[in-house]
Amino acid sequence: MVTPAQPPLLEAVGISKSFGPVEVLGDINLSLAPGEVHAIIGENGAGKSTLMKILAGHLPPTKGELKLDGKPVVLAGPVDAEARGIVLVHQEILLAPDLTVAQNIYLGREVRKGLTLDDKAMNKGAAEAVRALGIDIDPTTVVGRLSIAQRQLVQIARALLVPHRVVIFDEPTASLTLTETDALLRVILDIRKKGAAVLYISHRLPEVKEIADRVTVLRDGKLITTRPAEGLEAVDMARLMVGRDVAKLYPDRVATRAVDYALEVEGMNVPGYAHDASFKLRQGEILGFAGLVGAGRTELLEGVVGLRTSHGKVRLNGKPVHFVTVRDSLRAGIVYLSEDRKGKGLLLGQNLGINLTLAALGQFVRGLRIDRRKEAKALDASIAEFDIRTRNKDLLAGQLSGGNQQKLLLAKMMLLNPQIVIIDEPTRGIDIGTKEQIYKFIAELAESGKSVIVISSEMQEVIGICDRILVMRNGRIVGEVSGNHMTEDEIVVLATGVTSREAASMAEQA
Amino acid sequence: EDKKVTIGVSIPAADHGWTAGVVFHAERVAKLLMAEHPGLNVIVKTSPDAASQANAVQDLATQGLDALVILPSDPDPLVNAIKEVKDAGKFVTIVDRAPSTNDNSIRDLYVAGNNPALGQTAGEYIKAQTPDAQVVVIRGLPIPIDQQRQDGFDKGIAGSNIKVLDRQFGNWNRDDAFKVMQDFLTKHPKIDVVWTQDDDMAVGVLEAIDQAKRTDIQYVIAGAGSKDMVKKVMDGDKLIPVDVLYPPAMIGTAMALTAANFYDQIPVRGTYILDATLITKDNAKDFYFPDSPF
Amino acid sequence: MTDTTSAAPLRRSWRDIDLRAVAPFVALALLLVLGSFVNPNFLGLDNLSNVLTRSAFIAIIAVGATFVISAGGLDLSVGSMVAFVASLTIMFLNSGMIGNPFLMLVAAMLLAMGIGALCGLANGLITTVGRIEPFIATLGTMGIYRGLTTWLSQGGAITMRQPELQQLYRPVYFGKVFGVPFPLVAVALSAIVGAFVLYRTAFGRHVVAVGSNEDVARYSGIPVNRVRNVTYVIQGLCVAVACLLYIPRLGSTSATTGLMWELQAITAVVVGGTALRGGVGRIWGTICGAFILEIVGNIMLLSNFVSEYLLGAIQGAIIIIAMLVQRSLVRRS
Amino acid sequence: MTDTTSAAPLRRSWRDIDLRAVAPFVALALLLVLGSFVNPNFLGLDNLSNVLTRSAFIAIIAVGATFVISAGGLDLSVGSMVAFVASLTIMFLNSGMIGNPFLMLVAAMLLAMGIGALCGLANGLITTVGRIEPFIATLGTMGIYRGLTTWLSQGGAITMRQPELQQLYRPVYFGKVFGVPFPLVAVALSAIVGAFVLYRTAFGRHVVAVGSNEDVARYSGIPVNRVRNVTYVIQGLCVAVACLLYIPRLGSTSATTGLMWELQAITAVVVGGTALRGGVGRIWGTICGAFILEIVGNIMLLSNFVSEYLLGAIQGAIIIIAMLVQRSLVRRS
Ligand SMILES: Nc1ncnc2c1ncn2[C@@H]1O[C@H](COP(=O)(O)OP(=O)(O)OP(=O)(O)O)[C@@H](O)[C@H]1O
Ligand SMILES: Nc1ncnc2c1ncn2[C@@H]1O[C@H](COP(=O)(O)OP(=O)(O)OP(=O)(O)O)[C@@H](O)[C@H]1O
Ligand SMILES: [Mg+2]
Ligand SMILES: [Mg+2]
Repeated sequence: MVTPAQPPLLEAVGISKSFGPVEVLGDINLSLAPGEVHAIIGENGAGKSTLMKILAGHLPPTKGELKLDGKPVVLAGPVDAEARGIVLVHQEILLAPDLTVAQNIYLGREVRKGLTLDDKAMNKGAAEAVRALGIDIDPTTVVGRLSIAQRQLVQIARALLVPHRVVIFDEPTASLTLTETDALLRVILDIRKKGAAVLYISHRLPEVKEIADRVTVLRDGKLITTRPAEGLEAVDMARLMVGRDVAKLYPDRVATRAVDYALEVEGMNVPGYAHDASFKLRQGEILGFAGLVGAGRTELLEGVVGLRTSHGKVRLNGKPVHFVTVRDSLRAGIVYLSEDRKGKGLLLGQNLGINLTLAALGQFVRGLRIDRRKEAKALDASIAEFDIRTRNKDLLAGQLSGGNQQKLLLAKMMLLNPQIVIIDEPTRGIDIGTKEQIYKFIAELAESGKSVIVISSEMQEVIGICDRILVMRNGRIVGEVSGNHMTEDEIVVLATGVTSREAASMAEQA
Repeated sequence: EDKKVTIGVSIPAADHGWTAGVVFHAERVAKLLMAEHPGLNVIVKTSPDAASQANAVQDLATQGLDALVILPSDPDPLVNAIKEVKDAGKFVTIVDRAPSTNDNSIRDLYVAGNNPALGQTAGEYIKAQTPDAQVVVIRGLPIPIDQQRQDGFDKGIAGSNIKVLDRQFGNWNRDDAFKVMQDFLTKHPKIDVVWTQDDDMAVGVLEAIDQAKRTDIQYVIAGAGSKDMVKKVMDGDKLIPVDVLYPPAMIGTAMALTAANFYDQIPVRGTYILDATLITKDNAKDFYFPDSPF
Repeated sequence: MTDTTSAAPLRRSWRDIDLRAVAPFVALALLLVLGSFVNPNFLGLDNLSNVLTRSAFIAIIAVGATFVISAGGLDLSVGSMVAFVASLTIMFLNSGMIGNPFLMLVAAMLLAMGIGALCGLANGLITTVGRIEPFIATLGTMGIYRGLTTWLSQGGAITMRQPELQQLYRPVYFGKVFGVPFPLVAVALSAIVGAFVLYRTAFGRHVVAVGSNEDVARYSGIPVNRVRNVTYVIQGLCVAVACLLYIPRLGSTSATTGLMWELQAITAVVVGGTALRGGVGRIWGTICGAFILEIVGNIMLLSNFVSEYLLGAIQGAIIIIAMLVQRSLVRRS
Repeated sequence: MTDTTSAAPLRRSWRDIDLRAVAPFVALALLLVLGSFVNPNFLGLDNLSNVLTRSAFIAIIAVGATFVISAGGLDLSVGSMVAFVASLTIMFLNSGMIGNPFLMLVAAMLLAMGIGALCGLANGLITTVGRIEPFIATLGTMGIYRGLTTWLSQGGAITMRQPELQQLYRPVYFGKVFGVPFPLVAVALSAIVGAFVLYRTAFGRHVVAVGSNEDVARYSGIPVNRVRNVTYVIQGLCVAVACLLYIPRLGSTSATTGLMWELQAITAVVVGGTALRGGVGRIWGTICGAFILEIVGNIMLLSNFVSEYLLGAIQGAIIIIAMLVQRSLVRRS
């Protein structure tokens, strides 16, 4: 244990938090020194976000107290915390979808000129704030039209706009690609340089290794340890988090030898998003789609399965098919798991059982009515098979942690017993232990002769589990890599049109 | 010792001037009658529409009635409800609006203004005064009494050169009548006479004419006998030379007659039709009640 | 996307579910107590049976509204639809097309159901295919159905003419089954069928899914528009059933039949605990809500100390108070 | 980097925002063309000025409704509120409490604004503090305000009595400013003030934020309940302004004053392009929507080929068609 030289800026003393009878945080002590980047890691549902919400005044602790500059404080709410210089970048995106980027960034702290708003100044300020993160978004764009990644960045820009002493990032990079992540990490180092403290949550352990001064590990709501990042390797972190060895993240597998194509797509156009895309998927193959955020991967595959209007030829097992709605493709044995788990994957306000059987309800109907006993059995089976960690089977889907939501979504779609599985961002915001489980699961799917398409912005991930990778840029498939060409460099070159080193320096200039 | 008698009175809610007058007179007469007969209890209930009036009749019956006096907001839909009271052997008085079968199987006493006559009187007046007039008509709501007045009007003007330019609904509402009249004035370059069959709507009609500064309109005929219109007739307003009486006080007549059935040994069964008297400058003061809300 | 299913409301909700479902029944019980103070006749069998019987129309319509609202829709046209369906049915009964009165009656009932379903379908298609907000779409059809009724009746009333048919039909409103008024039986049947469909069948599950999150429903392969359309058709069928009870009661319709019933039906649904934003449906709460509305009116009428001018005001106040009681019950849990 | 990729979709977005804002005006233009075919007098200055002038009440009320709806609320009580505020104001004018007629008038106007604001505040508090869905809360107050009006008028009409006051007041509805009817000036002023507050002030920004996502607004330190309450107060003030124009027109009110105006105001708002779910507000579209509604009625009345019985039906149909036209315009972009 290292004691920081300076007195702690923010301190949590004996913090506990219970939701009803369930204690999700127990007796947490944490201190944050000025000018340090302090990473918090832990499995999904370990209580990281809950702790951060307490530190930022969004939730009151059940027990324990906070100290700011050594003096006890009670935070009346997020606004109070912000006034004291504590800002939180939420894990979920908290922006008003109907307002523009600038309006969101300045919401609640508008710049005024007399009676009126100074929109010019705000647009300018917003453009600068966003550019400081290494991207360029028109500040007058309505947030509802941005991609998730862009929203995430806008949210960060918003948080950094006020004077801050403690900045809490709750999985800021989950939906970002490499270059954007790099830019963000540089911003964080900047903040540190100015003497503020940063709390940083991420499931991407190399990132944590790269940036953190100290690392605190949470497991099941308990603080396991706080250690200097020096000498702590990613594998060690993983072991501390999960409580066991995570030796190999990506499963070993032999690429499929099948020659038959399960799915052939030719000249697919999704108006406004993807143009003239053609690709083929073998039986038992895991095919990756890489590219920068906004390259149009999601839209292309949504177009293929009938979730969007699209034009082009699709052949399934050699037979031409045309999916007008997603029902057609589901019936044909293709499932698509959305990257937007909360918005398009699960009914957050309904319980686990209703979510699980929603897509495959037909199997649970006997006569006219739903066989509730069979439903309950299926839930038990899925909880076991997919290792969904829940304290209570009556929980609402929205009360599960992110990783468990993803497993529930997988379980839901697997009930359909599909032949082709398309998973969009399978591990976004998911802890390393769960990632391992999901990768293993994907590999097993392929083993059993099913074909899988993985869309991911995490380069390592596509490289680690895919047999072959297609790279998209600006709505077009610009290349394919396979075998030992599957390296980050090759992919980045294809995705950006420039080498990764050039890309990084461009981001720096921006 | 006075006989104990309960009379239930069911009337439409006061949703425009005329029904407000009905409510006013019902309450007034209820007090008078109860003062006169210490054993008499009169319960007055108002309802906004036919379905809730049917409910009100049921509720009154629940309280134990000897007689029901009802002015149905819409007669046919209430027949069944009334019949139930009648079949229980109670004395039933129907006021103003007659159901399609209006005989002693459903009521003992029928007191009414004369809806067809209201239209007919207006029509005949126009025929007599301006036999070649071009007339626009603003109707009430699309319900049967409105239709009866309309038919009476057509009968009244039959055989003359009177031309009905247009008919639209003003919903017995001042604002709607104002609107309809404005548009009539836009649409028809020459209008001689306006018939609105209701004093409330006449208020809107007069404003619209005034605003358009049109001088071709010779006069407006309304109906009911509200104090404002009667006053105009009395004062010799050129646009309102006459008004057709359709007194809301008829509810009071019906209640008094019903009470008489119990307290005075006189037979009151049958039909009492009040005239649709033409109020002119000469007789106007007989119909002017400044205290009434209508 | 901007998913703010913030922790707090979620946590609260699962425990409240029970209390929230119970709240309307508590409010009903309180009203019954209040009523018994106001007038000794209130708790009499006659009065209660009267009141419950006449709440049948709204209750049955509100069962349909529960479906529409659970799926995230709204139907403001039901009141006009009652007028329209009932008018056409009476006109058919008067037409004497079928000699045998019994067969005639059966045919008329089928016709009513058919028209109701079609009207509902029209509402559904305008909102789903036309993509017009339900509020506006059904406000439009509200005008259309009522306008057509006015036109059919040529401004007058449409009244059943054949006395023998009327005699035959009368028991449907005034009759009793084992001492229970027939309309109450109809309410119970509608509610049972409604609850079965909503809670026990795949379709009901789909309705709730569509109402909670349309995108999730679509990505799960649920035919969102079809589900919505069917809820509107169900609403139309419920309206038709209400008409079948309504016709024998008053035997006649006019352009003012069913005026404002849409607001009453929606109020019943909401007082019963179904949220207007969709995703939750409580059939039994709805029935309870319809009873509450009618009982409030009944208490007003039976009490002799409320000026009749103030009736509407007090009714409004009671609805607000009932909702406040509900909220505070739920919050305290 | 990402800038290149986002360029294309971005450009698309601002273009269809514009179309959505323009759509109501296109619909209005189409109606004007239609009207000119129906009746040559339609495009006459007199007729247009009549029609626009009488749409003033709804237009002004709908400006307030735009605020309420943008913030995610709804107010069904505005029609009753018109009756209530106007009645109290006339009663005050009749009381003769102030000798000087001019001062009397000014005092009455201030009183009306005060009562309107209070009524609005009551609506706001019931929905925010009482946490009752706006639909139900304002349905309740709708009953209350109308009930109180009925009681004040004892069911009859409340009429201005002093002729000199009436004479003094008359120009407020019938007068002209530089040839423009005064009510139109009032509409323009309300819209300008409304647009300024909604688009140019921090409060307006907060209104939209609250309607777009309440939680986000709360986390941003916006006093959500206060913002909501103020939108209801603004609605109340708009109602009061409408009353001030309404009173001199006929000089009297009754229990039916303002009946169904709430539905008209909401329709105007939605036809104008504001979404009922909140988060977007279009003041000028609302004004356009109010004009559209009134012009549809006017065209019907001026035409010779529509049966008076079918008026309501056709009006309903036109609203639906107008919305369909809007949708298809927006979709084609
Ligand atoms: N409002 C709530 N009610 C009940 N349980 C909750 C609530 N919010 C969170 N939880 C539970 O508390 C635990 C901790 O959740 P938290 O969101 O803090 O996890 P996390 O470490 O941030 O996970 P992730 O990595 O998935 O974001 C989880 O088990 C979660 O289900
Ligand atoms: N509703 C929308 N309207 C207009 N443009 C949009 C909308 N949603 C997304 N976009 C834009 O479409 C482009 C592609 O979207 P998206 O980010 O989903 O692609 P992607 O390749 O799947 O990326 P990722 O999945 O990594 O986020 C982006 O430029 C984004 O800004
Ligand atoms: Mg978290
Ligand atoms: Mg994507």
